[in-house]
Amino acid sequence: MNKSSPATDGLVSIPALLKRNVKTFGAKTAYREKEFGIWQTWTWAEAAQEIEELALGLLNLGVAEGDFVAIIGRNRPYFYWAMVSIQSVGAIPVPMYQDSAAEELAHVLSNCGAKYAIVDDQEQVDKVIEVRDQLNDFEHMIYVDPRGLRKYDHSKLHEYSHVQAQGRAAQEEFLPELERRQAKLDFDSTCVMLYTSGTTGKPKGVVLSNRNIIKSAQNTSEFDGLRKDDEVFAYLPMAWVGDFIFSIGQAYWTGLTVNCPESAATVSSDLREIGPTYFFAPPAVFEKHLTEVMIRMEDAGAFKRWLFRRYMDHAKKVGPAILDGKPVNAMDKLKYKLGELFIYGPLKNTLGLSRIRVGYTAGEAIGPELFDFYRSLGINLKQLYGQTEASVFITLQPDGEVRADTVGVPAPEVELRIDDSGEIFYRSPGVFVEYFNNPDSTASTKDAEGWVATGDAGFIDEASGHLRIIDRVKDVGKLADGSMFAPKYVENKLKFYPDILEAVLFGNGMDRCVAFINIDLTAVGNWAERNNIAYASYQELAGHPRVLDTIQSHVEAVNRSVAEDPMLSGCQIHRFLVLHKELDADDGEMTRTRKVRRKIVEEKFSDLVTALYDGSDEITTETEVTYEDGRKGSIRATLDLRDAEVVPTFQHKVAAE
Amino acid sequence: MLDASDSYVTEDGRTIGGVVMEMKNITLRFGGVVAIKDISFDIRQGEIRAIIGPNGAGKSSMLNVISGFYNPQEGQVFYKGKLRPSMRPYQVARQGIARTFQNIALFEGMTVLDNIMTGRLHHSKANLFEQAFWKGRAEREEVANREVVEKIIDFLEIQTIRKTPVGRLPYGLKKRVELARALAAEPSILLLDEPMAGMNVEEKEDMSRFILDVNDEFGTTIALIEHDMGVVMDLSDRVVVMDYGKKIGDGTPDEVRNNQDVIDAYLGVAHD
Amino acid sequence: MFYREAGDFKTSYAEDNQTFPVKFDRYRYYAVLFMGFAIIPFLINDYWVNAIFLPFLIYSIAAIGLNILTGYCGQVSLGTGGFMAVGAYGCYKLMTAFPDVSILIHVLLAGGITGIVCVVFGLPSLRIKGFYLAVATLAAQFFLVWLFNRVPWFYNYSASGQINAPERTIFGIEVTGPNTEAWATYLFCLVILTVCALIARNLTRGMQGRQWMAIRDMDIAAEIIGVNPLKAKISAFAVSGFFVGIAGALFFAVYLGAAEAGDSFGITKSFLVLFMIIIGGLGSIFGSFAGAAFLVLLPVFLKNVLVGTLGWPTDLAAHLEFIIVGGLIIMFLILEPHGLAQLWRVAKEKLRLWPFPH
Amino acid sequence: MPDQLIFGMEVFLNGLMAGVLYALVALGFVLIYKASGIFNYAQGVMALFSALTLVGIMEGQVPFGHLINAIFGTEIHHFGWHVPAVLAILLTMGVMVLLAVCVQKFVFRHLVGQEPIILFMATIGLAYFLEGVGDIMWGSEIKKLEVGLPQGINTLIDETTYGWFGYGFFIDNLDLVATAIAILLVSALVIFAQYTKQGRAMRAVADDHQAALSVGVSLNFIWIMVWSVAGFVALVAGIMWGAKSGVQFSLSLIALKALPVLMLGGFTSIPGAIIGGLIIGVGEKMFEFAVGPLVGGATENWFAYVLALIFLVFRPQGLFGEKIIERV
Repeated sequence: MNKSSPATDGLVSIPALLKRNVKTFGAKTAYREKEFGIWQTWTWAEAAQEIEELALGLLNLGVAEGDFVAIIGRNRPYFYWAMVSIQSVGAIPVPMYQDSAAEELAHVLSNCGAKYAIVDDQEQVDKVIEVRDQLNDFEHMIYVDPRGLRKYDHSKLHEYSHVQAQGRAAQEEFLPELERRQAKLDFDSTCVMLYTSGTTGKPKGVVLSNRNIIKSAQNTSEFDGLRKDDEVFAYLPMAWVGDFIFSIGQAYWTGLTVNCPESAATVSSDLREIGPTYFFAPPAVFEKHLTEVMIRMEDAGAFKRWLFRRYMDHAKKVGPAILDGKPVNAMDKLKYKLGELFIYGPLKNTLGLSRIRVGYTAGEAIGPELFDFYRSLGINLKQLYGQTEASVFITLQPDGEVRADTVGVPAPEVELRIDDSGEIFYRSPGVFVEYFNNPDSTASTKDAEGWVATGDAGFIDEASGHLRIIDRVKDVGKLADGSMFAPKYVENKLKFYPDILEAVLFGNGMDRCVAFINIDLTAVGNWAERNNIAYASYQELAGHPRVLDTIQSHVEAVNRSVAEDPMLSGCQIHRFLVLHKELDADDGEMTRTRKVRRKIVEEKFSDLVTALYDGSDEITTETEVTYEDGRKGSIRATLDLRDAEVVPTFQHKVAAE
Repeated sequence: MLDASDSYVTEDGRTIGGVVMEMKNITLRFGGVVAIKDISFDIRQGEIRAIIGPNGAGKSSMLNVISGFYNPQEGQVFYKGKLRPSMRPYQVARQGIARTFQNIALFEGMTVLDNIMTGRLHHSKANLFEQAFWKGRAEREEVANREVVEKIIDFLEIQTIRKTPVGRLPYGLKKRVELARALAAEPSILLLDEPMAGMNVEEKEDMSRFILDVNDEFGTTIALIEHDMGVVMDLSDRVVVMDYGKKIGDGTPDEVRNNQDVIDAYLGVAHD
Repeated sequence: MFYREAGDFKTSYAEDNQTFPVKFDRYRYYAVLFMGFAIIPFLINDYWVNAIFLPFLIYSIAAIGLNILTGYCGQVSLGTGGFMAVGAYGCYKLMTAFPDVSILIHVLLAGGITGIVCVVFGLPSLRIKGFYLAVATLAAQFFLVWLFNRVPWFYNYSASGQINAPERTIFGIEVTGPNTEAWATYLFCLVILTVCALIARNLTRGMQGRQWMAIRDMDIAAEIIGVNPLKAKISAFAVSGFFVGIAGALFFAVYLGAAEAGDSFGITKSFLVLFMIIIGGLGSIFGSFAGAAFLVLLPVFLKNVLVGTLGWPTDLAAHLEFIIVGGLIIMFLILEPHGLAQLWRVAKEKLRLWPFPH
Repeated sequence: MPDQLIFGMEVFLNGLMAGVLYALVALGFVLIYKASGIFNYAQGVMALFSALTLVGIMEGQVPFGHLINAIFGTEIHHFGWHVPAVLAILLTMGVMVLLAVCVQKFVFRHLVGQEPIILFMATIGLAYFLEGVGDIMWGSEIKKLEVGLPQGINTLIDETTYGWFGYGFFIDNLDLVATAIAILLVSALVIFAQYTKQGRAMRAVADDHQAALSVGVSLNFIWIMVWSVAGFVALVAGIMWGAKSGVQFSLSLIALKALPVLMLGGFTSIPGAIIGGLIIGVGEKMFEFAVGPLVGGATENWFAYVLALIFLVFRPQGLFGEKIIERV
C-alpha cells in the first residue's frame, strides 16, 4: 500500500467532515438548487438534518453495512445527501449515469449486486423496473419526484421524503445504531464506488477509500487555496469521479457551496445566475461556448464587431501576461481595462464566468486558440491531468505557469515515473483500492508498490518541468517503416479547428495514415447559412464539396505542422473522408464522456478504411444508427475520398538510419 | 340524488365521489333563439365530464351557464347540494369554479407569471392599505400565492417562459398558460372550453396528458367541452352529448358511442 | 454593457419580486434618490424650482395618478384638470378652515376628497366603456370647473374669484405662501412624490395591480376568473383621484400660490397630463416621470432656444410648441404606443445583452 | 299668456336653432366614425382652421408670415389683394381636402386596426397640431369674418310675434340663415350617405372593412373622402360661428359641444346626431333660462355633458345605437 499519511485530526470520513462543518460553520450555505423559480438554499446544519433523517430512513429500510446503493439522477442536493447518508450507515454509494440505457444500467447494478437504488423520477423508476428481473438481489427503490408514480405498486417503492419521515419517526430507535456505524468508519473504509466508462470493454467499478478522496481533496484544495466561500456549479454527471471530488470531497473539506441547476435545459442560464468561483468543464463545453459567442457576434452591428475584434486582439496580446502577473506596460494595461469594461466584462458575464477564481479543464487536449481565448479574457483557466483510479488528480497547473500544451506539475503527494516505452506511472494517496470483483485488472493496473499505469504516453518537458501527454500508449503504434504513429496527437491538431468536431486517424502498421472526420454541425451549418448553401441534414452538409474543400485545407495545414516534428512526421494524413454520420455514444462509437472508441469505429466502418487505402475516390456504404428513443435504423451514403497534400518526410528517414 | 355517498372507484384506481354540481331543466334563450332547451345532467366529484356535440350544439352556452356568464331563463343549478341563485360570474368564480376559454382569453399586457397569479385572486385577502404599503397580509400572501403558482408552473413545464409577456407566446403555450391560470385558483370544478381546439396532434397529446395528470394529481373535477369526439372519448369518465341545444345522450363513452341518436347527429353534421 | 449579473441570483420570492431585481438598476435608483434628496436641494434657486422642479414633481404625481386609471386599469379620463381643481380647492378650504392643522394633513385630505369625487364620476364606467367613458369624464371637467367658478363658497367669496394660498409651515419652515425658500418647497414636493410613487408601485405590482390590468386587457375574462369589476374600477378611480388631488393641492398651494379654476385647471390641463402618460408610457410608473419631465422641459427648452437665442416672438414659440406636442403624440401612438418607458426598457435590454445583439 | 311661457318659447326657438348647428357639427363626427371608427376630436379645430384659412385668403394674408418674418427678419404680412368670398370658400375647401389627404396619409393609415381609444387620442394630438399650424399660418389674433351673411334682429319675426303676444321675439338673422343652411347641409349629407354610390361604399366600409375591400372599395379613397366631407362640414360650421362671434380659439370648442350630442344620439346614427343636437340645443338653453339664475348661470358649460352622462348610465349605447351583446 502507498505510504499512508496520518489522518488529519480525526476527519477520516465524509460524515465526520459533515459533523465538523456543522460545528464550525453550520449556518453557512451548503447547497443551492434552482427550483420553483428561485434558488432553494440549505445550510450545512439543514443539510446534516436531511442527511441524518434519510440515513435513519435507510436503516429503517434495513440497509446493511457493506450494501451497495445505486444513485441514478441529475445533479440534485437530494442525491448528494443520499451519498453521505449511505456512507453514514456504512453502505457504499454507487452513482450512475442517468442517461445510460437500460442494459448498461443492468450491467452495473448486477455487477455490484446493488440492493437499493435512489433515483430521480418516473423515467428512472421505469428503467430500473424494466431490468428488475435480471437483478436477483435488488430490493428497494427510492424516488425523489413522485409525479406520475402514484399508481405504482409501492410495496418495494418509496418516496424520498417519506423515507425521511419514517426515519424521523424512528429516530430514537435507530439513532444509536447510526452513530455506532458512523463511528466505525475509518480512513480505509470505502467512500464510494465509481464505474469508469473505460474506452474498451464493460465499465469497471473503481473502489475509492476515504483516504483516497479526503487526502486528494485536502491536497488540491490547499494547492488552489479553495475556501468555504467558494461557489461550485455541479452540472457534470454524478457518476463521474470529478463531480464526486468537487461536489463532495473538496466541498466537504473546504465547506464551499454546491449549486445545482434547475434542469439540463437551463444549465447555461443557471450558470450565469450563480457565477461560480470554482469551475470545471471539459474542453468540449468551452468550445461550445466559444462557438456560440462567435456565432452571436456575427449578427452584431458593424461597430460592435469592430470593437469586439479590436479588443479581443489586444486581449490575446497582453491578457495572459496580465493574468500571470507578468509585467505589462501601462498603456496596454489601460487599454485592457477599457476592454474589460466594454467587451471582456460583459462577455464573461454573459458566459457566467466573471467570478471564476479557479477554473479547470481536462479529459481531452484543449486547443491553444480556445485555451488562450478564455485566459486572455482574464479567466484563470488551468489544465489538470487525472483519472478515476487516482481520485482525479495526477498533475495540475499552478497559477502563473499555465500553458496549453502541458498538463502541469505533479499534484501534492503524487510521484510520477515514466518508463522507457514512454508510459506514465504515478503513486499517491489518491490511488484507488481496487477494481471491484476484478483482481486481474487490478493487478494489471496497479503493482505491488502502488504504482498505477495510466496507459498514457508522455514526457516531462525539461524547460518547465511540466508533464506533456502524447497519446494513449496502446494507440501509439508504429507505421510500416517503423516511425511513430500517434493518432491522438494529430487528431487533436485537427480538432482545434472549429469546423472539425471529431477526427479518427488510422495507419498503425500501414505505410501511411488516413483519417475520418466529423464536421461540427453548428459551426459549419452557420458558415453554410452565411454562404447560403442549402442543406437538409448533417449527411448532406458533410458531403458538400465546398465543405470538403475547407476540411482539406485544414488537413493540409495540419500535415505541415506535423511534419515539423521529425519524430511524428510520418503521421501526416495522405487521404481522408468526412463521415456521413456523427459519432455517437448511443451507437457505442464513443464513450458517455465523448471519447472515441477507436476499435469499434475501425470495425464498424472497415469498408471505408479499406477504400481509403485502395485509392478508390468514392464509396457507397450503409450504417446502422440508433435514434434518441432507442429505435434502430440505417442510413446509406456515398462519400467521396480526398487526397491531401503531404510534406515529404525523407529527411526524417535519413535521421532514422 | 344529491347525496355524496354513492361514490365508486374507476378501474384505474381513481375514486369518483358523489354529485358536486347538478343542472336541472336548463333553458337558455337569446331573444327568440333557443340556445339550450331543457337540459339536465350532473357532475360528480373527481370525474372528468365531457360535453360534446357538433358546432352550434349549445355546448359553449352550457359552459357559460355553469360559469355564471349567462343566467338561464328556466331551470336551476345545484352546487354542492345547494340551489345556486343567479349571480355574477366573479361570484361563481369565488365559489371555486375556474375555466379556460375556447379562443384564449389571457391578459396580453401581462407576463405569464402575472397571468397565472391572477388565478390566485380570491386566495388573497389583503386590503388596499396593506397592499399600498406592502405590509402584513399583502406581503405574506404574495409569497404564499407565488409558491402555489410555481408548483403549477413546474407541473405544466413552463418554467422557461415564466417572465415572458404572453403576447409573445405561440398558441399551444398560451393554452397551457391559461390552464395554469385556472389551476392556480385551486378550483373544485375546472371547466375547459375546447382545450384542444386548433392544436396539432402532439399538442393535443400533451394537453390530454396534462388534463389527466391534473385530475389524477390534484383530484380536480373537470368538465370539458369538445366538438371532436375522438379525443374526448378516451379522456372522460362520462359524456353528455348535445345537438341543437338538446341533450341526445348521456353516459360512459361506450354507451354514448353506441347511442343511435348520437351516431345520427354526428353523421348528420359535418365535422370540422 | 454595464450590467454584471453573474452571481446576482435570487433565493427568495421577495427578492425576485422587488422593484429593481437587477443589482445595477437598484444602485442606480439609490444614486438618483441620493441626488434628489442630498445634493439638488443645495444647488437649486427659485428659477430652477419654479421653471422645472416643482412642475416636474407635481405633474409626476398627477401623471402617476392618471396612469393608474388609464395605463393600468384602462379607463381613459379627460377630467384630470377638474379633479386637480378639486384637490386645489379642497386644500384651500381646509387650509383656511383649520389654519393650525399641518399642511401635510390638508394635502392628504384634499387627495382623499378628490378620490371620493373621482369615484362619483367614475361610477358610469361600470356601464359605459372606452371613449364613451372618456367623453363622459369631460362632464366632470366642465361641471367641476364651472362649480368652482360659480359657487362663491369655494373661493370664500373673494372679490377676485381667485383662491390664495396662506402661509403654512412644516417644522417651522414655510412651504406655502409668498416668501418660501426654494429648497423647502422642492423637498416638500419631492417627499410627497416619493411616497406616492412607492405606494403606486406597491399597488401595481401586487394583486390590486393585477386586477386593474386584467380589467384593462380583457374585462369580460377578468370578471369570469373572479375580478369584481365594480371594486376594481372604483378602486382605480379612488386611488387615481387621490394622487391627482394631491397634485392639484400642491400645484395650487406650493407652486402657483394663487389659482382660478378656469385657467389653472381647464381642459388643457387634462390633456397635458394625458399627453404626459402617452409620451411617457401607459402602464408604467417610470413612464409617468419620463412623460412629466419631457413635457415640462420641452416648453422651457423651446423658450430658451427660440425666444432666448433666436429672438422669436413668444406667441410664435408657443404655437410651435403646440405643433411639436401634437406631432409627438401622433408619432408616439404610431411608432411606440408604450412611450418613453418602452424605449428605456429596450435600451436596457440591449445593454444587458451587450456585446451581443440578441 | 304669462310672460315666462312667452320667454320660454323664445328661448326654445333659439335653442332649436343652436341645436341644428350642433347637429351639423355632430354629423361631421358621425360620418368619420361610421366610416373609420375614428372619433375625431379635432373636428372643432378643423372648423377653426378652416375659418382662419378662409379669412386669411380673403384678406390676402401671407401664410406663415410671422414665421418667415421671425426667421428672415422680413416684414411681410399681406399680398395686398382681397379675394371674393365665394372664391375664397372654394380655395379653403381645396385646402381642407388637402388636409384630409395628409391626415389620412401621415396619420391614420399607420393606425389602422388600433383600438378606438388610441385613435381618439391620436385625434387629440391632431387637434393640437392643427391649432398650432393654424396659428402659425395666419396668426392667433381674433379676426372678423365677413362673408355677407345678413346680421341683426329679424324685424319680421319681431313684429309678427309682437302682434301675437305683445312681445317681440329677438331672433338674429344670422341664426336663421345658419339654421337654414345647416338644415340644407344636413339633408344633403343624409342623401349623400344614403343614396350616392360613394355614400353607400362609405356605409359598407363602416359595416365591415374586409367585406368592403373584397367588393373592391378602396378604403384609402373612402377615408380621404370622409375626411374631406368632415372638412367641408367644419368649414361651414366655421363660417357660421366665425361670422357670429369672430374667428378665435373658442371656435374649436364647438367640438366639445358636439360630444354630448353624440353620446346622446349614439356615435353611429345620423338621425341620432340630429335629434341629439336638437335636444341638447333646446335643453341647455331652457335649463339656463329656468335654473341658471338660481345657480349663478353659465350652465351651458356643463349641462349638455351631465345630461348625456346621466342618460348614458341608463342607455350606454345612446338613443339610436345598437345594443351591445357581450360574448366570450
